[in-house]
Amino acid sequence: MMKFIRTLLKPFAAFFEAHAKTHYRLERHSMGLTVGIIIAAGVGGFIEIAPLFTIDDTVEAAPDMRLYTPLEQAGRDIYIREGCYACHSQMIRTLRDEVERYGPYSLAVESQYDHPMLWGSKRTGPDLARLGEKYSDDWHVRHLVNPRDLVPESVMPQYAFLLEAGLDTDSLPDRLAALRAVGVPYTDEMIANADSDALGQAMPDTERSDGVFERYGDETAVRNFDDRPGRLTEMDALVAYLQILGQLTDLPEQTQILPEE
Amino acid sequence: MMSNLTRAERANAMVIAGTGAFIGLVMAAAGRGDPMGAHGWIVLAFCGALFFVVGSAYEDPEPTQDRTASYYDDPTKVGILIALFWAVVGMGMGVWVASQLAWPDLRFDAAWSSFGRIRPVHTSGVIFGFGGNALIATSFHIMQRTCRARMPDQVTPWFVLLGFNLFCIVASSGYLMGVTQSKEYAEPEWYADLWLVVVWVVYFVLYIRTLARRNEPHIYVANWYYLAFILVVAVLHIVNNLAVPASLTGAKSYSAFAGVQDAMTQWWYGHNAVAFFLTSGFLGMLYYFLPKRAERPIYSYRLSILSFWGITFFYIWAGSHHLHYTALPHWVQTLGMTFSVMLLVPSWASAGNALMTLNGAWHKVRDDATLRFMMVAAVFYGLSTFEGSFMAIRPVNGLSHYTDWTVGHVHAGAMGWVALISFGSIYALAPVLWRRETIYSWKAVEWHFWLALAGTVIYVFAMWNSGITQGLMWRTYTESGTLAYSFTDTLVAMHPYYVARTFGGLLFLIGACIGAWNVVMTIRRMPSETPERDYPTSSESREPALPAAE
Amino acid sequence: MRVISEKHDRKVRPAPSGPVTRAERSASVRPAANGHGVCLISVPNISCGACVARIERALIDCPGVVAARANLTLRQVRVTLTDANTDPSPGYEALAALGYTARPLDPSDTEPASAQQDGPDLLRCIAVAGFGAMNVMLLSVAVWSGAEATTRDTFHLISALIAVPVVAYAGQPFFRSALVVLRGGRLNMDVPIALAVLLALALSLSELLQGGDHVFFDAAVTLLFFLLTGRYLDQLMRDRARSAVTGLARLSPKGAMARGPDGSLEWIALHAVAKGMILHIDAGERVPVDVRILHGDTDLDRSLVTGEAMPVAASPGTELEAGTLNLTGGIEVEVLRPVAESFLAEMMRMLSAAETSRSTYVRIADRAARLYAPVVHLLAVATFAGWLLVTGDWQVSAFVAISVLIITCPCALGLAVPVAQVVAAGRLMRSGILMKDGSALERLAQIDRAVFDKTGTLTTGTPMVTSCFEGEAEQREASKALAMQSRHPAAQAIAAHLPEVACEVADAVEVPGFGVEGRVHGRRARLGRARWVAEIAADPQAATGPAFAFEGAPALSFDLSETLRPGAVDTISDMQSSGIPVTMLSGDDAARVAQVAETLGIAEAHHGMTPARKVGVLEDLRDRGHRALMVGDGLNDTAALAAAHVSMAPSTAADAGRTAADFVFLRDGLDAVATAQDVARATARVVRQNFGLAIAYNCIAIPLAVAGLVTPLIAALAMSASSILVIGNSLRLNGKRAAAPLQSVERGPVAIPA
Amino acid sequence: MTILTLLIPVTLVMGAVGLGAFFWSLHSGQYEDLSGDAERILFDEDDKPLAAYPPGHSGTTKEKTP
Repeated sequence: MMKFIRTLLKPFAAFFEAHAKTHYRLERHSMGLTVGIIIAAGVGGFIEIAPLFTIDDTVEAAPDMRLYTPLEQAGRDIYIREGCYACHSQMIRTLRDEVERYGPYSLAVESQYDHPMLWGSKRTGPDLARLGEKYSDDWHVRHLVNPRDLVPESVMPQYAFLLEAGLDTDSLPDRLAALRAVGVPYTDEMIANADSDALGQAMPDTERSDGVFERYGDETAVRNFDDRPGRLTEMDALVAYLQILGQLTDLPEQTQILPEE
Repeated sequence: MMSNLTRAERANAMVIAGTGAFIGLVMAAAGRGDPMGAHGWIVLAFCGALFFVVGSAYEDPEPTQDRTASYYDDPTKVGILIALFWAVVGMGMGVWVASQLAWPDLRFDAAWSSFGRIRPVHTSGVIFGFGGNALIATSFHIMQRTCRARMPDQVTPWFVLLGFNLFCIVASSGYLMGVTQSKEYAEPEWYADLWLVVVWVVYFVLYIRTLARRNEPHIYVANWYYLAFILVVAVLHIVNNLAVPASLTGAKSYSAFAGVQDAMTQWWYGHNAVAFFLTSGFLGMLYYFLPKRAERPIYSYRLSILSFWGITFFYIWAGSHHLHYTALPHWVQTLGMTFSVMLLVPSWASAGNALMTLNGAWHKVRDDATLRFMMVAAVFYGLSTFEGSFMAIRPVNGLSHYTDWTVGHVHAGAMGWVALISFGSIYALAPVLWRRETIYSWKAVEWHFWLALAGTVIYVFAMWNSGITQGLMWRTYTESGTLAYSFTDTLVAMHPYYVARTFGGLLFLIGACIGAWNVVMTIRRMPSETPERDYPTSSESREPALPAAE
Repeated sequence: MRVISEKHDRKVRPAPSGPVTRAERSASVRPAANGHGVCLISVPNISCGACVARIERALIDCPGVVAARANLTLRQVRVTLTDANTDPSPGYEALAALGYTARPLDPSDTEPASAQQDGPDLLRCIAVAGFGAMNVMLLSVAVWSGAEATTRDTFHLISALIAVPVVAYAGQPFFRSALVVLRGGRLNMDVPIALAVLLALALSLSELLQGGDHVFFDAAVTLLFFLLTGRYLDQLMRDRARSAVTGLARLSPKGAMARGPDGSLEWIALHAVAKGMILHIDAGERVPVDVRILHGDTDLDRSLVTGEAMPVAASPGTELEAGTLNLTGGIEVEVLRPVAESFLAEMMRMLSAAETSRSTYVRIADRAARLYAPVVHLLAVATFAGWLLVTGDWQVSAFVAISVLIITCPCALGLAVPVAQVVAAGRLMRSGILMKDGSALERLAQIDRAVFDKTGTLTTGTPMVTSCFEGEAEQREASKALAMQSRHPAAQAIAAHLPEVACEVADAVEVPGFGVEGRVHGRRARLGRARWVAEIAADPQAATGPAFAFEGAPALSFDLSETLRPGAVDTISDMQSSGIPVTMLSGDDAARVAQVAETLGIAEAHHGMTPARKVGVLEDLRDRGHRALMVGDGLNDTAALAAAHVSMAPSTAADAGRTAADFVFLRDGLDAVATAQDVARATARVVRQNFGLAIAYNCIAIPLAVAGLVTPLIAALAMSASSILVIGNSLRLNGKRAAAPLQSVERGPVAIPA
Repeated sequence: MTILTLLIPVTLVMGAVGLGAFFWSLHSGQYEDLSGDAERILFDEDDKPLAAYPPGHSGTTKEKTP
């Protein structure tokens, strides 16, 4: 019997001996250790409640998903450059009030070509995920030139300088090529004609604009966005981008499930 | 300062600076007409200036004293001053951006001064400029002291410190020119990111080399925190900044990830940056300077180690709580929430450990504003980690997200925890470092403390109010079931809070300016002595430490 | 009789082992890497960081010392010397000069077990299990929250890749233990644990291969983590329970100075000491074997034999037991018996026998497990068989059976005892009581008898001056000066008592067995035994206590006494009134024992007890079915402490005594005994509640599990919940206010004439 | 969520590095004298590195206890 108990205790005995030095004054810290380990482990056990939260989130493929045109992409780059993401989100959450305020909640597929995503983290201004075609081009231009002309309470900075700045189209082929490198399916033709297409989108009824329709689809908005014919400004690009927000696919309208309360 | 470098080291420094200047020149040439060109000139100027500073002192006599008999503190000193400079700049920018939200016309109607461009100057200025430099400077100090060994050489620490500041300068000047990736807290473009990787690897190697030279078998826990900070930030930085430049002659690049993948990566980075940049490193600071200042060993050393491993293991997946109710798959959100809640355990262990260390030294906290900085920092650490775990819970996040509550939470952490522990450490460090009897003006430290505390409290309360108000207004319905408030209504309601926030920030900024002034005056005006110790009482007269179980 | 009430510092009592010879010091140096020598020094009174700094700084300045590092936790100093032949003595002297007691530490005493260690240590297992649990849990949370299809399968695969090696490594403590008992044809708590973990893993793997929906890698790994944590806590409680035998062995000198036939002295190792050899024993050394004095007079500290610290005079012809401390004069002795038959060896044998008999105590948890394990297995097997019979689907049956195993996994049982004991240990710690072994708490709660040693336990042990002559300042100064020349406890008590500044003493001579003589201010003076002092005094009247006299002047006497430990009266009366009869054992003479017994109201008091007789009394109590608490401090109590059902010692006790005792109280008052008993009872209550909770939980959960209503996932959850409940209940122990230290004991220490 | 194929391995590797570091620290005796280690940083009599001792014995003996 004694021998049995000794055998049983042997591994333990070995353990104490090895650690006797380490833990000589262990009582001093034992409470901290105990509470630490136990709470950590306990919480780890409790997270097994997690399966209660289950929801289907099938990300559907959007066959009608189109790409940003070079002008829209240039506008997106300006949006990024000006740090608009600091105050505007582009992600409508699955909450009732958001859907009612901004429109159908955002689907993952909508930002699948967004390098990087511009979901944002703060709404000093409203969400922009469904801004496209909500206001006229003219409204956008005037609003960007001085937001307080249209919304007196606004705290948005003025972007009048965009109207004066000519858009750099030379770098657009490079940009599209880089985007293709990270997974956006631009064709060689799109890349080769990127600068021409950018010009064409702001010049309706020209040969160039035909190329835009040809490459990016008939639904592409080809307009003189800033109402200054003959000059392609950064304002053109930014407004073109703002007007495409939420317009890349019709899927959200078709697939809305009831949002969470 | 140059006189401490050997001639060989001066030569090395000149080679490095020369190479940097050459790279700057190449960038300037290649990036003509692009912001990258402007950055090239900045790099050229920075490295050129260094080249000439070192070069002009090249022929000076070599150092004669035995260098192994002292710690190498020159980079620490410069780092502390740079950190204070960035504190004033970054917080100044903060006050400016805050006031732009209250008074939107408070800018010069120029492109560079819009909110979107100067906000990252503020965030990067305080996080990387102030926080980063404070971390680098204190880590140099702490690793040498706790290892009882001098750093292995004298050029590497300068490379790390100045290289990091070059990154900060390139980053913040870039924002003003519109060079940004639009990834929050990872805005700098590809070449700045690459440069930071180089600097960070050198930093890590420097740390490991110093540890390898240690004359003290034990590695003090602060070093573990600093090491985790360096190592994990490197991994996060590399993964999150994977991008393809549009061209090698331009600043623009596109993130390797898109949409939901990018969001996941971004907040995996973003939250771990909070964990390992804004927490781990500063905990290292806390675990060294707080016991040192209180002249009491840390309450439970075992707990400090335990919470270190806890933070390392728990933090990694918490990031997706930034994306509740979004298009991120639901289970990933839940994952983030779960781990964020669990994080409370190691976080509170650290905060509690710090406060318990002060048990029995409360009279010192009362009398010594420096120690009070650290004490309040620990309190805010506890508060903001609790708040963070709370806000990571889905329904709470549904209300708080996108509102100023998040901003308030971040500032409770950034001002209350990060800035206060840094200022406390700097006040504790300055007299030791410059061998001054004491800090120039204790009264000024008191003023700084109360201004900082008042500023933080005003700021955080204003943001809590505005955040919760706005969140509730957004989801208020009329009786007929329509939304009660337009977005503009909610914006108007924010105005008083934005004014209050600006005021709180201003108080904090004034405090920081006083602090910077005080440190400069300590260096310039205080009698230079070699005090036996900076600390008010001797360790012999310490009261016996309470058993940890108490 | 004057009552002395000032609190005296008990720590000034000299270490019972006395100083260490130079030879022994040298023998403790071991060769280390790089040709250096290393010696480990035990410095029990390192108390804070300042000591560490002071010691290291002092040592590094010593000749021959290359490096020094003090360990505050172990209270040891590790000194690196230039080579293995360097004399470490300067280091010891430096330590002594700083006021630290230093004794060489035989490395084999302190670091024995790593070689015989089985498998990886628990802390590593916890780290691995924790790492695995974190990551597997992460993936599981993902799967539970809705990750599907390929993602889920991938996650399952990653989980498996993590879980299998983790279980293989971290499960070893359980597997080994289970294997050992299974080989012996028995069951213990580890068997169901090992089985549950392995089965859960196996079934998960088979599910994984078939692309199934449910895997339980998380449950297996988390379970392991929990159980390892419980086990680790348990071990923390026990790791201080080092063997008292090694402590006692450390007391015996490692060698002796032998007088060769040519009259030269040579240091020889202990095992080479043979019967008939002539040894020289210096003042301050411990007698290594049983001997008889041939030449020389001295005073002896026979506390190892009698427990009395008051020295005894000895002269040629006196027989000395091994372990006796030679206090004042060098002596030549003849070896009577070889080492193996010496008194000390006999005591060690006795002690080891006593320890073994105590280790037969079966802890509550193990008793519970003995019953629990077979029941659980039977249940699981029956469930499996039943389900197989009904459904015919072995997979479903295995599923349910595993649920039963997991849900009944004695997590709560495994945590019930250790957590309560850890919490109790923390509380005791705060009351200044150190507990060495969790089972001691269980045993303390069961006592129905208490046995107290007298000297050093009920009384404070060291003599104190209770009254002093009313002489002139000059006489008092001279007394103090002479007293400081001697290490005799009475002299030290006198030196401590007199506040005067000592003056110069010339030609001081200590006459063993009598006292100190010297010239003070040119006058011959003596301090010592009254009769001896009277030889030079003017009035040769015999005083009783120690006396002082200048030559030709009247003799002046001191009264020495021992005093009761604070709280002794209340503790004894409380114990007796709560139905625990108290016995007193003492090696002292009948008169003094009777007096103390009377003061304290103890009915049963034995005097003149040797260590063996003390053990005998305790064994007798045990044989009569009593469970006795032994409280003692002396070396002579060591075996009795080990033989008792449970034992306590004050921190002032001899090393071996402290090691043999289950509890050591750091505070002065004896009320610590009552406090410890209160905590022990409260703990026993909480442990019972914990078992109740665990059993109640099982009563609810097992039927559900057997009915197949519980998936392994929910089983794991329920198991965690029950664990947390148990932990929460245990933490209540902490919340209760610690028993207030006895305030009413200020009757002051009662002085008893020595 | 293809991104997880990157993030999970990165995390696991980081965790494993942490585990390795923990093992190393355990093995190298980092936890042998926790109370002493907490105290040691408070020594600030001389703010300078320890003099270089013979390799392997720098200052306070580096080799681990046998």
